[in-house]
Amino acid sequence: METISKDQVMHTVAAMCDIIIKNEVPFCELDSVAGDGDFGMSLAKGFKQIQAQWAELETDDIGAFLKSCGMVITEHCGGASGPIWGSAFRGMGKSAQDKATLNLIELGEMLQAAVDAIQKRGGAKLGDKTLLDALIPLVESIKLSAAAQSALLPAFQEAAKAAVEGAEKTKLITATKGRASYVGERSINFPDAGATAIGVIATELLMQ
Amino acid sequence: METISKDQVMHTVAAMCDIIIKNEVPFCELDSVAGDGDFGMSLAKGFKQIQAQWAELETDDIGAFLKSCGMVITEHCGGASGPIWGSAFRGMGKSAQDKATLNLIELGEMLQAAVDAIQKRGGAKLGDKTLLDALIPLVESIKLSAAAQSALLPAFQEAAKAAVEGAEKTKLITATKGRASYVGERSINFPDAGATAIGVIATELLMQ
Amino acid sequence: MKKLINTPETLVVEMCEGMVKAHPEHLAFNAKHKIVTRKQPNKQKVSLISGGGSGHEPAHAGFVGKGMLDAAVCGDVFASPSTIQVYNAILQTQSEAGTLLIVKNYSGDCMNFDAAAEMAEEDDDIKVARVYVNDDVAVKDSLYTVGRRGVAGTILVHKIAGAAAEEGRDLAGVKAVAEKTIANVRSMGFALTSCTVPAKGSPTFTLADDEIEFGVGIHGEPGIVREKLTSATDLAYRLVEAICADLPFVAGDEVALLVNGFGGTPLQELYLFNLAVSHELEARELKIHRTLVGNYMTAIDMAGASVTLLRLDDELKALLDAPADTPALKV
Amino acid sequence: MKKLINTPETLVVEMCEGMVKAHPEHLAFNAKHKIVTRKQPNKQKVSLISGGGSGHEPAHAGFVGKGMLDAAVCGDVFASPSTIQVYNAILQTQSEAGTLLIVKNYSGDCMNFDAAAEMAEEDDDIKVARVYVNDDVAVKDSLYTVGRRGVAGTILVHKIAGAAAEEGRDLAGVKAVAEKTIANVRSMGFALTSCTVPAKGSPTFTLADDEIEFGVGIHGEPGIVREKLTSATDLAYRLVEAICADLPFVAGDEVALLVNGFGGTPLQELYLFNLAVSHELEARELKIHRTLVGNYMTAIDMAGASVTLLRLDDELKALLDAPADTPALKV
Ligand SMILES: Nc1ncnc2c1ncn2[C@@H]1O[C@H](COP(=O)(O)OP(=O)(O)O)[C@@H](O)[C@H]1O
Ligand SMILES: Nc1ncnc2c1ncn2[C@@H]1O[C@H](COP(=O)(O)OP(=O)(O)O)[C@@H](O)[C@H]1O
Ligand SMILES: [Mg+2]
Ligand SMILES: [Mg+2]
Ligand SMILES: [Mg+2]
Ligand SMILES: [Mg+2]
Repeated sequence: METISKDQVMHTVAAMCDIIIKNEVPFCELDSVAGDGDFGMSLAKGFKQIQAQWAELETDDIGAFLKSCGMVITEHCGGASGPIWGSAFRGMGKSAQDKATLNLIELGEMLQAAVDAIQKRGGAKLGDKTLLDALIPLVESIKLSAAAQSALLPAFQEAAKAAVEGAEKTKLITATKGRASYVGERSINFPDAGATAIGVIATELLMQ
Repeated sequence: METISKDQVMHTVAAMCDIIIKNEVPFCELDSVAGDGDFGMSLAKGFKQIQAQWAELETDDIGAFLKSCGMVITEHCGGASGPIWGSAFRGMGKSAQDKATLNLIELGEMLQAAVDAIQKRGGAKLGDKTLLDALIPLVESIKLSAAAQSALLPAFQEAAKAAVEGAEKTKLITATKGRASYVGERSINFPDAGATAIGVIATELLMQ
Repeated sequence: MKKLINTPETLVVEMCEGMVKAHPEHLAFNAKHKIVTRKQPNKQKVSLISGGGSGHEPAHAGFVGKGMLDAAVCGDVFASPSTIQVYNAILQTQSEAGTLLIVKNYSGDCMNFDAAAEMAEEDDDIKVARVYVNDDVAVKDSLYTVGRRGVAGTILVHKIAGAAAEEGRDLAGVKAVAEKTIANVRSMGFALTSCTVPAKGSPTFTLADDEIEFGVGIHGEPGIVREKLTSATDLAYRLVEAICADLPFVAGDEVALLVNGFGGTPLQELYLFNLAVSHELEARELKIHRTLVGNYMTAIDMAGASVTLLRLDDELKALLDAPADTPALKV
Repeated sequence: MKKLINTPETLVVEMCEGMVKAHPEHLAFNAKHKIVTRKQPNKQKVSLISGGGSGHEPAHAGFVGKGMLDAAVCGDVFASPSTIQVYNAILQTQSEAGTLLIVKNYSGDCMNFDAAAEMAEEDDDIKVARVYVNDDVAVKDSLYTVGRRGVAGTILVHKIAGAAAEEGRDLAGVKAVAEKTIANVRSMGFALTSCTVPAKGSPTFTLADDEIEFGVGIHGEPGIVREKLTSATDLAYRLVEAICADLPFVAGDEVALLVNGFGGTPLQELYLFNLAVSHELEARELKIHRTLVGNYMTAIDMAGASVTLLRLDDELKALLDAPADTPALKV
């Protein structure tokens, strides 16, 4: 079975930093419609810090690396993004503890741990118009590919597609719960910022 | 020698009330150029109150009447106008104490008492770009007419003319002392608000 | 944007340092984690921590001091501080009696304060309790919250919980009285102008020359209705009406009144508004035990005001009247 | 004009009544003559009276209380109170020890306070002394003054004279220390926006989006120069430079610092500005004994700030640090 190495994981996070920093302003704009317009800024703050502290991050294994990324995010991102992305990375870190490589099954488990951590922290579920609406389909797609013993590349392609579709669908949701619920009608026709960001990140990672 | 009765004095003050109230806005505008634009309002406040308290004013003699007008002004006018106009009226009240009539000599003395009271209160002199620049020429003209044993009407006409001319001349003064001195150059070409008001009041009184 | 600042990036740290410079004998500042604490901590009593996004000055750092908070954690303007910032505040003010976090009910704040509390409990065995202030009666759910927003009533929670902690109550006792305060406090406000977030540089929303936003939040979030500006008397009536109906406050109740400015409204107007509000309360036979008028929980430079009512019993009255010595509130 | 008021005509009385409603145990209001006094007068000590045009809130009524003023006489917005108003304040707070009037140096104020003092001396045999505060270094003569304007430094005169009166000094002694304060206090400010006088309803002057009025007065009077908005650090440098050159303040001097907001500037900016000013003073080796930051002497709703420095000796330090219990300043 194909596996992902620790270096590949690190390379992926480094690429995520670039993508998130590059998209700082567009991500803010996505959050302006029904949010307070700071999503891109909040998120970039953490990933800029990951770049800055890159040499000091733990690199013993995949778990230690992801956990230390999570700590940086938890320290430097405020707002809702800090705890959501921070606990996602720390959750993945726990799942990938002591691992030097990940196969597709393990990747699916690790991403599921991110979803669980986010849900534990924020209490949202599928359909609440949050980034989970892109992340959960992405994780489900990876798990299906793993069950089907797919190769990595097509699995990633399917997963990115699922994320983008999930994000797209958030347009149709009038937020009924949580942060966007007050603006109600005003949130319809606009996708959720966090969900869209997941789609964008997944897609752009494929191109690297 | 012709004299002015207590009733005529009271009639004159009543007319002053009308003139000042009618000119509230124009007098404010005069004060806007180099002042703070409240002169008409401040002055009208006192004379409106004289109208309102008309029945309660003392009327034993000319002095008592003018003094009680001065008290109303001193109570109800703030800013610079309160003490200036208030002490002018109280000064005239003292000068005309116990008098039932005034001849032109006594009128000159009484008006001089107003000038003295204003100078005692505010420390300004002729040429400082204040209402004294209209009031002093007016008083001097009355005194000259009295010395020449003039009849009342022509004396009043001369006096009003002197006041208007005095006010007009304040245009040429760059305030060198006092309130308008800071705006300096900006005050030139504009007459002093208080001086202009004296000219306007004297002129309009003649028409009544 | 016309502001007396250097750069938006350095604003929060410069502001906190300027505050500590003004109160050097009372306050200390941890610049790394943007935590303002008492200079002389009292490690015997329950530690009280609050905070949130900056832009609500004097909240929250202005209420650090004897009889109120032990620490205020300062986020960026209108953004919750990070979990680690809050966690460090818990560590820094750790007390044997435990720690109470007073959180305004916004999802970012709740998640970060909650996560920090769990960290401190799990990793450091610190007892950490939490209360969530949600006093705004204007809207049930808003842009940034699940449930009602926490606004100016938070100051009264600081005051009462602070007094309870100062008199030596245990963590459960301080938490209970904080929750009692939250259960009895209600607020509502309106804006005459928008605020301007420094990093954005332009107003958050736009009102016509004769328009107000009625029911506005302390981040310039929309309220109930945008309408024509009316008199102070009318606005007082409508805020008091909405607030009283909500709890409800009824004839005979004793209350604390907070007439709070949003930052851009001068004291002249706030005092005048206080008269109108007091008349409204008197007309409803509410007894005003104590009044606070001023800028307590602001929305940067927004013009406008809010009214907060707290229903009092003997316990709350005694705690409200207990001494406090902080930069922004001395009793 | 967008203000939280009822009508411009009723504004001053409503504001004063609202202030007394907020501080019912401390303040009383004579509505006929618009005089705010202490509720519990102290007839043994020298009585301290100040006041002037309204629009400078919390000045002056906010400084009535133990350790500061006995009465504040409230004129219309930006217009001196009348002679009779001041006279009645003297009568109402008459004390065996005599009365000191603290007057800001504007011609209207000087004439009315002077005339009232003479009346009380001549008609009622009350000893009345007067001091004239003229701390603004921006311009020598201005629209409303003969000589320099009295601005935020007045608050420090209230504080120090108030403490001296409270400790039982006689009239000459209180007057002497007030004059010493005046001799050692200097201020200067700038505006980011104009104020709007309620009766007029439109801004007094107009600034472009990137312009400030440097050296502005507390009625929105023009200052030294109209120029581009610059950084807080730069503005601090220039104000401190002008103030220090004037007295002069020199290395080693101990000072009190007042960073005063003009009403429309939020505390966020004032605290940040305080940091910049403090750094300037430290660079000049001035020692800051005490700092006040906030809205003390405002120009209605003007955005902007002023810096006041008072050079201290041991006597002034002790009086500045003495207790005060007023709505707007508690020490
Ligand atoms: N409870 C939650 N669970 C999961 N995701 C959430 C939750 N709340 C918000 N989000 C995500 O966070 C994004 C907003 O992040 P951000 O702008 O940083 O937060 P804030 O609301 O504090 O400004 C939303 O678009 C949404 O995808
Ligand atoms: N010291 C003074 N002596 C005589 N008249 C004065 C003096 N100061 C001011 N005035 C007069 O008062 C007028 C302004 O009055 P007003 O607007 O009520 O005063 P304020 O300056 O308090 O706003 C001036 O136009 C001038 O004629
Ligand atoms: Mg956001
Ligand atoms: Mg005037
Ligand atoms: Mg946010
Ligand atoms: Mg005036």
